[in-house]
Amino acid sequence: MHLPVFDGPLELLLQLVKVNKVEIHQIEVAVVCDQFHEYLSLMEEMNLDIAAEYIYEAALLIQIKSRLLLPRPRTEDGQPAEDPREELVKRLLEYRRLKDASQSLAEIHSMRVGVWTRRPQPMPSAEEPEALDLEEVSLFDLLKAFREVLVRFDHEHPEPYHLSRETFSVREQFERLLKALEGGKPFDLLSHLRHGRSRGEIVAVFLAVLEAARMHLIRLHQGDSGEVVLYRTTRELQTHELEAVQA
Amino acid sequence: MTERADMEAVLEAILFVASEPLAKEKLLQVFDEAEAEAAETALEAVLARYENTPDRGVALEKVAGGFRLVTRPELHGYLRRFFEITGRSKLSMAALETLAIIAYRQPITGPEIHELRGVQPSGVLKTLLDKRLIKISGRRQVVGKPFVYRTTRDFLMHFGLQALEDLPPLEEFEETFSSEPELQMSLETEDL
Amino acid sequence: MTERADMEAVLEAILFVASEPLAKEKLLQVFDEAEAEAAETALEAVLARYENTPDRGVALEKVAGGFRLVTRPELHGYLRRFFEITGRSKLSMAALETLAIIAYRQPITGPEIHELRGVQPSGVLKTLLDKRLIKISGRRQVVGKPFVYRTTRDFLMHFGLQALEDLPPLEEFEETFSSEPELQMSLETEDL
Repeated sequence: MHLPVFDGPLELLLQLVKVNKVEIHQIEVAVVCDQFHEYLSLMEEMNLDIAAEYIYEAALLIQIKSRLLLPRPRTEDGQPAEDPREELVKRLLEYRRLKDASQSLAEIHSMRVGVWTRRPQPMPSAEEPEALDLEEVSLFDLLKAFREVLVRFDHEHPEPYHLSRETFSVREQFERLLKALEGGKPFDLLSHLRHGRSRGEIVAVFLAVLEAARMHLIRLHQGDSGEVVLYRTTRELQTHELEAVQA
Repeated sequence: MTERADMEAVLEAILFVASEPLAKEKLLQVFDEAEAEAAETALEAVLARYENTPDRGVALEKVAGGFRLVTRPELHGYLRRFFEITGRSKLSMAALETLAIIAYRQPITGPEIHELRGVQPSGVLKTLLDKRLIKISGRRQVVGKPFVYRTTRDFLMHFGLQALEDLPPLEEFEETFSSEPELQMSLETEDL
Repeated sequence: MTERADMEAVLEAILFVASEPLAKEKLLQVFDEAEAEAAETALEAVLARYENTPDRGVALEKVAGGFRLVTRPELHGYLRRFFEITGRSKLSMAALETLAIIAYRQPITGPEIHELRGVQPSGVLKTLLDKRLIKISGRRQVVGKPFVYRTTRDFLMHFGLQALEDLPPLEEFEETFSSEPELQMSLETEDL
């Protein structure tokens, strides 16, 4: 099966309006909404990642659809209430205008790409190569230049490599872990690991968790969204047990 | 004092060496104030020399507020072949749309572009910044202080525009929004 | 098959774009073998066009076994002057880097900049001072009492910043622009 690729939810919506042969301001939200969802489920079936933007837009469509089903009271001054579609229509119209404009830019681009200037050559008063027009230098260039300096500096001044830095004691992590769980506070393991400063530290935390679980000092619980939460059990830690943990 | 023929030669040489557009005033600065009139006539003569004729490969174009010498676009294929250039800069549709949004709605922030296109623009913005078609021109003083983008002089040069006003006009906005009651009745039509 | 006028245009365009001398054989290769004779005549015509006449600033020079377009040597003085007058608004990469260091690490001394860039900065500092992008804001009370540099109000204005705090930290830059590479989506317009 061949699924057309769209560059974002608005492009998909625009295409749906076109397929349904209606004007944008007469968009039939119920129809478009269903087709939009159908497209997303096709994407799902084909195991394609659905960007958050599509999901957001889909939710918006449902919202508009349901608002359209409700009777709309008149406003205080007797005017009909705003059409729930108005915002969407405005966005689509604006998007289509700019999309049309980008088509004309594309045409100009394809023609102008054929225009060549002279290749740079030493000028009579060559200052320095690769100078930028001061008027045109922006924050982006400034930042790029700064990053360039730092990268080059690091490259030319490599830090001496310390193996000793990488050592993390499992016992230390073990003690920290139990301390963090004091008073029955739950502890989100994955987010803690994510904040580890180095591979060595993460490994040490992980070993400490295994050790504590083995000693029945903690319980591990996996939540619905995959998070791993640790709880302290009521069992007391014996001094000789702590001694046994690898330092 | 510069001879008239020499003036023409000087102007042509400057245009040949500079690869960027030079404003008329800037070009004429090379001569003394007193010669301004003669210089202007000389410039006209050079312009006439580069009038577009089929046997000329080089043209003098008016772009981004100045003049510059460029090759004629029709010769692109030959030049590509000769200089063995493959794949000259292509802009994706996403990049062109984002560029159009910035060109027509500048100054504009990243979140505003996101809103208009419905897509996170950061990757495309980086591409356009790297190609120097847009620039960051500061921050907007609102929550999050987002960067503000504008098109550059290179943008004008690339698209052969004298100024932003020369952008092709946008289609008229259909302000009228029809919300007749009978239309709402027909909304619940059958599915696909 | 290339028309004769087009041939001349192609040759002129190639000579214009290339900055190094091109051998005749290489130049003529851009056309088909069968057109060799016509191509040669076309080249003669282009050569004649660039015959040395006083009103022309560009000449076709035969050097190192090839042809190239150059400005006439007599015009050297004018060109020099022109680019001296107008070249001021350029910022070299060295200057930009130094400016970035000062912006992010101010107040900073010359020796400290030297340390970071690995290059003596005095020339570049003078350029930046001349352009009023940086200023001297005293001396550091260490050996040699070096000058301390800071950015100016003009600097803020140029980059569209309200205050130095608005300078984007490097992390923000990485976050904003290095998220994902631009998605090269193929735009297919077939119906659903």
